[in-house]
Amino acid sequence: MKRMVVIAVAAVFAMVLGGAMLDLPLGAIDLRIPVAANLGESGVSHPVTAVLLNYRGYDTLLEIAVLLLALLAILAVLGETRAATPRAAHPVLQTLVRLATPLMIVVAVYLLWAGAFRPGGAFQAGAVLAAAAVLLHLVGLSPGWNTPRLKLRMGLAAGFAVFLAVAAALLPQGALLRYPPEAAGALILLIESALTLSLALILAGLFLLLSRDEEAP
Amino acid sequence: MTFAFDLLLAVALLWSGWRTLTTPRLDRAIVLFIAFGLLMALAWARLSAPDIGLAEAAIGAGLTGALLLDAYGVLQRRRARP
Amino acid sequence: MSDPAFQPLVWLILLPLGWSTLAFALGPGRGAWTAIAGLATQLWLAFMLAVKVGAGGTAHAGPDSPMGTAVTHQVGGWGAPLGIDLAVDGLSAAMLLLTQSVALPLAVYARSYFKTGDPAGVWFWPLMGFLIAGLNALFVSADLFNIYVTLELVGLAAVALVAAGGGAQQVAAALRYLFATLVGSGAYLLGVALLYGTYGTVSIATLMPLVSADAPRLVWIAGGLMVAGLMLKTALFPFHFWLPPAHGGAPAPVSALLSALVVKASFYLILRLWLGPLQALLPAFAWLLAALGAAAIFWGSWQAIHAVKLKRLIAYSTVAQLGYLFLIFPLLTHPAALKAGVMQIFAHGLAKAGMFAAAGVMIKATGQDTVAGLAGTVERLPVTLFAFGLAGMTLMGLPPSSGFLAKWQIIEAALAQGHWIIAVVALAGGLLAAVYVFRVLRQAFLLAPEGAMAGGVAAVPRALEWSAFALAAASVVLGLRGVELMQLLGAGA
Amino acid sequence: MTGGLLFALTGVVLFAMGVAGVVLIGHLLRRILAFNLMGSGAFLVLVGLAQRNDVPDPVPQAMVLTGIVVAVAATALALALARKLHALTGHLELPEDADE
Repeated sequence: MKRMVVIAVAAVFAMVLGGAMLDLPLGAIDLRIPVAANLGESGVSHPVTAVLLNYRGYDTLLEIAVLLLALLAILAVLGETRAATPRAAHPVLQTLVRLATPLMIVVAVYLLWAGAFRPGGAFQAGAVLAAAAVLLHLVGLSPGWNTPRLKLRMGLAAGFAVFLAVAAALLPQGALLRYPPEAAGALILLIESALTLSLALILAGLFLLLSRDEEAP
Repeated sequence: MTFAFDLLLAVALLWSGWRTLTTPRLDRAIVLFIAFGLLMALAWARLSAPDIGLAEAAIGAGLTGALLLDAYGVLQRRRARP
Repeated sequence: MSDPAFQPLVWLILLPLGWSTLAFALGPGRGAWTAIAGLATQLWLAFMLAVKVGAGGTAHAGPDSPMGTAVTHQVGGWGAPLGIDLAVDGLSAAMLLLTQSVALPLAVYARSYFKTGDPAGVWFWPLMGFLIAGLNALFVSADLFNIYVTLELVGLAAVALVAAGGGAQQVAAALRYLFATLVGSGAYLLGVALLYGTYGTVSIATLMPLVSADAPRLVWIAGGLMVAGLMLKTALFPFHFWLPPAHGGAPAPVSALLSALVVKASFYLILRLWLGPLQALLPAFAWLLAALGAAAIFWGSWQAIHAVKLKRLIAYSTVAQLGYLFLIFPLLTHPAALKAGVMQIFAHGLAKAGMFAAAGVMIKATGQDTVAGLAGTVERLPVTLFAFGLAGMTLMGLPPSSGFLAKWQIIEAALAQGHWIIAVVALAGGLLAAVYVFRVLRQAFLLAPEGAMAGGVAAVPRALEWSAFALAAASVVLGLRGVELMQLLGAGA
Repeated sequence: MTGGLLFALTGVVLFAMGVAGVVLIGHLLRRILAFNLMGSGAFLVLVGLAQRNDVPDPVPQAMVLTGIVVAVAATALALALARKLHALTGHLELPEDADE
């Protein structure tokens, strides 16, 4: 009964909403114009990166906070558990991963650098590095995580801390995250490099922390 | 022609999403979800959003899929040794 | 004051983000003093900001928006709609002030509450920092998508605080809460997506004239989705199912933070949309919201009167007290209605934080979370019982408390417009609150049954008792100083 | 009809499916899948509707990138809670809530 009602409501909702979309005139404001017009001062030439790290960089700052918070939340929820001891995979597989890792690092660096003028950037680069770390763990070449020690915690927080510090340091320019146009490119690259490292650690950490409760008492 | 491809992609998205929720076996549901994520990446490419496509493939399908498969694996192992 | 680096509204976001990151880096169980120092500075900043807004603002960077903004800040220097604007008017300044005033005593309380080694306290400080940062960022944001990110920051931090170090019950409550809050922010996000699709902007100030000029059917759906999602996050009846287990099951300082502040954030946002971009649309739903609010008052009070556990009772009382907030919607044309709403947010925020803190003391002392177990506590914990009584006074709406001021203004606004039914609901809610508050107090004044207190009442740190007392007393004293708060609300509007 | 509008409509259906799934499905891992479908639906609407004239708009694209990261953060937390619940109770469904 409940099932039918919920499905019927969802179907009606989708139809009404879909119907309302069909004859929608174009919006009054077109942000593509100011995005393109200010690209020269944004420090990057790829519009999505300009939005992500300059025009709406404040969203991204808070988003990194959400990601760091998620890692912290997992630590708080799972509590003290022992790290899973990885089973060593077949030697051929291990060799493959050993070979793939430097390749993935090169790809990550390329993605980070490319983000300034074409698709790519810190998130994609961080995700590739995280994937490398997870692979190393899965074939038994690196251990899982316990509660992170000081050095690791600093690495996890570094990207966010650098971003926050740059945001605050630019306040005397008149506003939070107001890059001076001539330094914008360099500052964005600095933030993105720190973010790549931390994002890789956090994304890998989400996996490595979750996979450890296997051995929990 | 391209619209026909988009239509096919949209149908595939809806179908894989629907099957993800309704398929009786959990492991199949997760695999279908990962397939859904890859189709999403394709949809982003069709929407001229390669940045999202990359992120969706790496994070949406890749990391989320890995987390789900790992959780599924743990459940199986816990069930195997009660 | 003209130094561009000294901008209280910006530092109210940067500071908690900074100290929570520091607390995380310091490691498990550390960071209490960082947090207390940070929160004390934030309270001062919020006060400075309120003074500035009350004085009419300095119109820094950017023109006054139709939102009646007193102090604004254009992040990145771009300005809306390309960039993100922050804006503080009387309403936001009041919410910021409340957030810091509740958080500081609770931090002092939590420092004593979580003894070293308590698994629930291991990552409490950074989690609390992100929660407060999210709240502050939400209250100052003038950009609907940015608000979505802040909502998620608040929601995930709140869920983690409920589950941290808990058993199966807490984890289950946290999961229920997580799905509710995620569906709520999902609906909000879809609404934002529709608004962006329709108008091409998510800036509140830019949207206002556009929506008033022309609102196609899609915008009505967007408004409905956003408000429905936020109602779910505010736990308005009948969406309250997730609140009692989460607020009732969490450690006392967490319950206090969640009940006093977190549910108010989504209510604030409904109010913000109502007074702002969705002005033309939402009045159509005013009576629906008020009816749900009335239902929440009766249902929540009824459940509180019959609750077995003490913290459950207080959590159901939150469901009821949130109902009052929704009574104001049909009355908003009268200036007293908004004031009543904000006074109720303050009254309930301070009183409920005090009440949960007092309950935490009683639970620590008696070793059990039941109303029945309170017998005889009055002799051992007079300060705490007094705090509980003061907080109860505010919830009942007795003079001279701030709760009285809130209810009085609701009734005034209701009678001025001939909506006597709302006045009746407000009065009845006060009587029902009296029933559950006196149920607790009566039990505490009973003699302890022979043998039941064999272990005696455990000693409780003074800091716990007095920080609970400070919060509860503030909720009463605010009733005497309500005029200043009301003046602030008029500012910038 | 344009491709943008088509994907926006697909997004609406996915969102409705996802919400219905979260409401109806008791199994926690499946509920997490449903939540992800809901999120993907909202993202498709955000970009698709804004690009209903098939001209790329970088602003909603950047918003969706933010949204995807937030969604994975929420998913990871949900999985952590679900695994913890399973370790504590042996079940992957939420127990009835009771005040005792």
